[in-house]
Amino acid sequence: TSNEPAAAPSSAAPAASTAPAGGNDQPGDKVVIGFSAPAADHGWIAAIAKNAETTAKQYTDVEFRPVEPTNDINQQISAVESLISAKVNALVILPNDGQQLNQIALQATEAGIPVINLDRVFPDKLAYRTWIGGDNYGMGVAAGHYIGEALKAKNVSNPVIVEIQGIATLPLTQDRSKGFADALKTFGFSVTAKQDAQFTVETGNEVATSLLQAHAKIDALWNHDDDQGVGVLAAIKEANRSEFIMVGGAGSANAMREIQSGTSVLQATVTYSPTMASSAIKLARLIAQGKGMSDLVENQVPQSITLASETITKDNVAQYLELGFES
Amino acid sequence: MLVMKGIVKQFPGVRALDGVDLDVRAGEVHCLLGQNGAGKSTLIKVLAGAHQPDEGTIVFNGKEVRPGSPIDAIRLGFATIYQELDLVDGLSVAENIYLGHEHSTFGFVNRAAVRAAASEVLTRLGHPEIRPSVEVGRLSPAAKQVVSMARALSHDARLIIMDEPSAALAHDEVANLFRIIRELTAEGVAVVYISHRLEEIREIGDRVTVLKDGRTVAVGLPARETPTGQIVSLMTGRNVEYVFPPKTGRSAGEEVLKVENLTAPGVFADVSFSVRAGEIVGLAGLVGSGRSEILEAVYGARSASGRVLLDGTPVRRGVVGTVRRGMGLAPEERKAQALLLDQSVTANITLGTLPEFAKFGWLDRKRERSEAKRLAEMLDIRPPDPERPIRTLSGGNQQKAVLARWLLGGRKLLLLDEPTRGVDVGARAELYAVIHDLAKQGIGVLLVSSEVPEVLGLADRVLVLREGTVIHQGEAAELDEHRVLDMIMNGRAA
Amino acid sequence: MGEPTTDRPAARTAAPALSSLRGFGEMRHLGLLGALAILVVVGLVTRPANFATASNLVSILSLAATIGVITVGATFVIIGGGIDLSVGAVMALASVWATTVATQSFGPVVMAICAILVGTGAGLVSGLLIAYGRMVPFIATLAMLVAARGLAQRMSDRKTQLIQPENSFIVELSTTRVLGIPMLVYIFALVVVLGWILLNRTTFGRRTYAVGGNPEAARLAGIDVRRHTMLLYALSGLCCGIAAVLIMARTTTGSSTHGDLYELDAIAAVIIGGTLLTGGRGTIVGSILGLLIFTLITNLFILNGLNTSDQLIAKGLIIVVAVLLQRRNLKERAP
Amino acid sequence: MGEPTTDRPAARTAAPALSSLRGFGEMRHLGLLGALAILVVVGLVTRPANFATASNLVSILSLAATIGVITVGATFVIIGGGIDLSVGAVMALASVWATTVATQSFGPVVMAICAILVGTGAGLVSGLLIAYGRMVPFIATLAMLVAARGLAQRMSDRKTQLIQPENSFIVELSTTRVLGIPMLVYIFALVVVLGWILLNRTTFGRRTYAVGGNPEAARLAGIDVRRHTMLLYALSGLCCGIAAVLIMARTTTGSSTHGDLYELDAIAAVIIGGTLLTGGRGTIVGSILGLLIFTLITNLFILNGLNTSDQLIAKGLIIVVAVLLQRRNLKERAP
Ligand SMILES: Nc1ncnc2c1ncn2[C@@H]1O[C@H](COP(=O)(O)OP(=O)(O)OP(=O)(O)O)[C@@H](O)[C@H]1O
Ligand SMILES: Nc1ncnc2c1ncn2[C@@H]1O[C@H](COP(=O)(O)OP(=O)(O)OP(=O)(O)O)[C@@H](O)[C@H]1O
Ligand SMILES: [Mg+2]
Ligand SMILES: [Mg+2]
Repeated sequence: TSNEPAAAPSSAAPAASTAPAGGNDQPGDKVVIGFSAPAADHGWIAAIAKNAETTAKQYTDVEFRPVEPTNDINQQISAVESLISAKVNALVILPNDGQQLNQIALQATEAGIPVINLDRVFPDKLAYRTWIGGDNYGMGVAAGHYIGEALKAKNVSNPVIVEIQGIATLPLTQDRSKGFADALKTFGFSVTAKQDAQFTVETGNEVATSLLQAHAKIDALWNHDDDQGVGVLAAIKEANRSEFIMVGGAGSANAMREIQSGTSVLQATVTYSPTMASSAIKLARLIAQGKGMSDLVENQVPQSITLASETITKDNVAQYLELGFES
Repeated sequence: MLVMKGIVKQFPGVRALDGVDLDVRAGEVHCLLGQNGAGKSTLIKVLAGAHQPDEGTIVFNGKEVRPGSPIDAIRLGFATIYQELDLVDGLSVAENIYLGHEHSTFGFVNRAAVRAAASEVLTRLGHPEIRPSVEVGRLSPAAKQVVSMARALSHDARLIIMDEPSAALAHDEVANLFRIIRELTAEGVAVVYISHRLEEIREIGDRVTVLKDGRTVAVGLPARETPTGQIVSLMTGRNVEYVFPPKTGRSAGEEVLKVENLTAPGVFADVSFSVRAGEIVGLAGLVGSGRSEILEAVYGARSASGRVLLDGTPVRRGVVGTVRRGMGLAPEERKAQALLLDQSVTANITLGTLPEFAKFGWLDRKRERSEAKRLAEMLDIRPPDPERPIRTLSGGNQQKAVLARWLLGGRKLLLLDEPTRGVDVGARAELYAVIHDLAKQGIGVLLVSSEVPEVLGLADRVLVLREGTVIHQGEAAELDEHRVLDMIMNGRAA
Repeated sequence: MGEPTTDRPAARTAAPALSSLRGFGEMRHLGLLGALAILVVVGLVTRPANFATASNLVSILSLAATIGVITVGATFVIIGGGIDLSVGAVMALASVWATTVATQSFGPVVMAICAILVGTGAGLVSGLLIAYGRMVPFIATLAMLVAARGLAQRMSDRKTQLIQPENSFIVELSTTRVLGIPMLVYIFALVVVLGWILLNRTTFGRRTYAVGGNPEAARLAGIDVRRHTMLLYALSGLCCGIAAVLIMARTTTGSSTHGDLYELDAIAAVIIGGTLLTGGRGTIVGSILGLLIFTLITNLFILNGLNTSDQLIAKGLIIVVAVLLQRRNLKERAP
Repeated sequence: MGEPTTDRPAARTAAPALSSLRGFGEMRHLGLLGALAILVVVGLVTRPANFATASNLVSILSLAATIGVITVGATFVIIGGGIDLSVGAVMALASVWATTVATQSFGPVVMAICAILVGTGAGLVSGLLIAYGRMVPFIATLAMLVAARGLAQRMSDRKTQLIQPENSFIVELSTTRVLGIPMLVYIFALVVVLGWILLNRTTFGRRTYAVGGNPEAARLAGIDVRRHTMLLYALSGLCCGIAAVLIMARTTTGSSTHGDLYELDAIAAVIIGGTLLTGGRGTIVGSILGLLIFTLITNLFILNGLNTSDQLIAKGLIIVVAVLLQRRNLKERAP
């Protein structure tokens, strides 16, 4: 948990901010970068798609070729197939499910196309050249730590801790929950109840409405995702509840404003920044052009890059606000 | 050969059969007579395994049988032509005829064999022109009836049950049907024959069993000798016959309907006539001669060139307008074209004139119910509970409800397509009286019927149609049944 | 989950006594009421402290309100022999349209009117395609579903659109309570009552049964079947527009993701409520009971902290049991 | 709903001319073929270099294979007057069951058989509920959908289950090519051909039309309508089981998330293909053409890199246009 304000916007800069990156941004060979991600029906994913596109457009030597985003595995496989047969120079893939797209990523690699695996990881290391993504387990840990500390400070024993997850069948949800539970355990706490929503405002609202009924008094609530968080907050407001602290996830601009206001139950959010997509495009370009990362000693781009999950509170929110994505 | 004894069949709220006896001999045509709702169809459905009786025994060839399903009945050698058409529109004629007993090997249909066999049966029925490969949904009602008959014949049946097979057939078709029946009986097959037309019973029947209110009131009367009066009084408990009300007492007034050069290519051509207030005009012709289509065109339900004027102003296409302007149509296929089977008798009666019962769209349900009740009583719809779903009424009673629909709301012109199809003798007389009354009140009536005596008996003027053209137009009084039949069959204008 | 079987004899012996109640039209809903009762008992037994509280009941009704309004529209469409798959997407589109910056600048009343007009307009388009373009309802409304979601995503640029503080009147529909009940529950109740009246007491309702039960007979009886069909979809769209206002109130947002899979839920509620998919039959009361059953099941699961997988399995079983119970009940009085 | 016009005369005059072509059975699919042709032209014009390549065609067929197999089953169910909403979920359940550690230990053949048995079994259960429990198909299969997804999640503990290397025979169905075409496309083709034969050349198929078109008539003709209905759902389940094998081959996994919303896609394909939702009419060829239209649309979008929102809008419009074209064509020959 990197909570030091100093460790500013880390690994990848947002599209707009110009990072001095040695000579790497000088135009090089013309490269075609294929991009495939799940359907942008969610603020975070939409931000991923948008970041990828804006970053690609900054380079005159990059031709960006996104394919139809879809939530159907079968179709995503087909989409990647079409990119392979179009012989792109590099592929950035955020798979719906790393395991299910492993095979097709492997095919791409075998066809000589470097695959940059974004976020959800392929189980087979042969399937990708570089992985860049967030730390889901770490995110849960960050949230667990924040809540643990806060409750310890308040001297609560046997706290009621509620967790609202995202889509339950995604491995990332399971990782987040595990990190959360593990971190809480270090304080001697455990999760009282958890329910999963669908990453949408409406499902967040529905689940929260009933959960608030199930627990007349709550001490802390972690909501995995700031998109659905809007609905969760609406439910809390409607039920007129304020006895607990809430922590969000991902780091949307909206959540940050809410934290900044200081009047909300939402007191912190743990980041899972969609800026990783910008970085992924940059990496794809470097790999395709055979360049390395000029800040590193190595000649080649590293095999894996994990973003740290940072905790945003009232104290440091001002610094993060410009990085927040609009959900 | 077949003896049914003490058959009881109970429906929720109705005792449709209340101890019916029937005995049928091999090689005879046994006629079942009874008013609408007497239980004839129910009885034969029990025989066909479609209904399970609550009590009673069935003995066939000396053995007690209990057809638990249609399959059982078919295996016993019973074949049935049901009153309601029971064909699958999406399948071909041949597939319909052999549905359930296809020629097949290991589940694979032998299509050539099925088609050939179907063709043979149809030829035997005198209809080689119905192609076995044609989809049944495209056939006319009459042709469908033929296919139903072909289906019954396709089984090697010992007993053939026919529930009003002639209702959808024209005169010459009926003759054809009788020829087949005679062939069958000559081979020792027994036929149970249901019809409301007494003259058919006289012609084809050997013995008659009469049902009344779910009970047998007479068994085995000789079909030819028993006086009509006796049969009618057995059926109705009254002593009336097929009577047409006198044509006196009504006087034709203004012209309500004027039809000029109405033409629908391939169906009918250049039809012109008029109907005056208080006048009944009959359309006579063979099935398929285009009578229904002319009614539909007048009603605005089908496109045709030419002019239709109601009260001197042209009628535009679309039923909404014609109904608003005072027309009403009682269509020929009541289930498909007229009834909301799941709805109550009341809802069915008031369907055509809903605005009359509403203020700003708000229904006056009390008035609706009382009007429906009045009409149900007037037409003697049985059971007399207007809140019953119309599905549970017998065919004839359903027909009465359809007519009742247009007795409301001040109609100027009524188009009646086979208004007495499936209606029993007693009710028929009542319907005739009702139609006569309507005319007396100044309503113009355009009547289609396949029964020539009915047209002649009711109508003031008659149009004779043949293949879509009017070949004769004149006073009913100047015609007789013979001449009309001659015209419609031989095309000889008088 | 409780023993549903225990209730059967009760239902059976109750039947004759109830037949005198026939005029109320309640008979046919006996199975549904039974299922609801069982769920309530389960709730009382498993969560005595939380289930029967006023606030939980209010929250159940609030949860049911949005989709409930849609269900009323869906009941009309289905009785009229059609189907509307676009309900969720149309609601999403209406919510997005009503929360754009431009619309929000006109204040909350215009926003609500905008949502309702967009909903009705979308319904009208489906209705036109079906009635005059002669498209199969399933396909026409599927196309509308897809297109409306796409349009909603475009308009919102795939972002969740917050309702601005100056338009918080909309949000207050959900937070303001009268006699302890949020305004939106009253709106829901009003829509149900108006729907019931429209279906049972007006010529429009009667014609809906006719058009769905036998369109040819309706046509020959002088009903303008096409116009009526079109109006049915417009009515469904209108309900989606109202539902959009409610979902905006509840979530404080307009979003292209609102109402996902509402079509299945609404149709399921209507059908569990005894309306035939083939049209011509059905009741508003049944649909609403069906919907409440679904909402109650979800509420009970969350109160009891069941995980989603088990919830799904249990939901499947409960649907089957509820329907079989109802069926049994129907059979005893079948025609 | 459109008013059924009694346009008999047209039928009469058109009939003889057309009857000569009838043997091909292609006539009724003219609209679909037209729509397909237009899409192909669009593909050729917009992506001349990529569209008409062998690898793209193979990719289209591979994409269509899974849902195509399901569509065959769905065609039977819908012609038979029913509907099966559970197809996607049952496929998911079958894929999960077949990839559990226990099943995988028996090798690839047992895995495939397991998937097929699970699919058939689930279909049989739906069929029993519908045929003998007299549940409405919509509700029974909705319950099956929900329960099967829940069960699949439970079995897999919501994790994606990889096919082990020793069972890679399954995966090879997707990767091994014969004459340049992956095995799974052959399986798809085989299922289509067998389905066509079953529907058009056997008593089972012909009776399916009767059961769907007029169940009462079918009963009176001595067909065991209930048993037949049950078998139709079992057949649909069987197809889901085969589809599960294909999706396992394509994704190298079993997962409870497979086949989400396949039910809508399959039903849409069947209906665009000219099968009536009311039953009694329809063809396998039409369904497959309908499916190919959908797949082609998706493929074109992928090739042209359209953004999702625009895609959705365009998809909606294309569906409308395709159906209106088909309708126009039908009208000219309407009965
Ligand atoms: N399925 C049913 N449910 C309830 N009542 C029924 C049912 N079928 C028939 N009935 C009732 O049984 C009685 C006998 O009907 P049935 O159809 O046998 O008469 P029918 O003699 O054939 O009359 P018609 O000459 O009009 O055809 C009627 O009162 C009818 O309402
Ligand atoms: N082979 C056929 N294919 C398609 N349509 C046909 C065929 N044979 C007949 N028809 C249509 O069916 C109609 C059958 O006539 P219809 O029964 O309506 O005539 P009708 O004179 O009113 O006789 P009725 O009303 O007494 O039965 C014909 O006018 C024709 O339009
Ligand atoms: Mg009868
Ligand atoms: Mg006719």
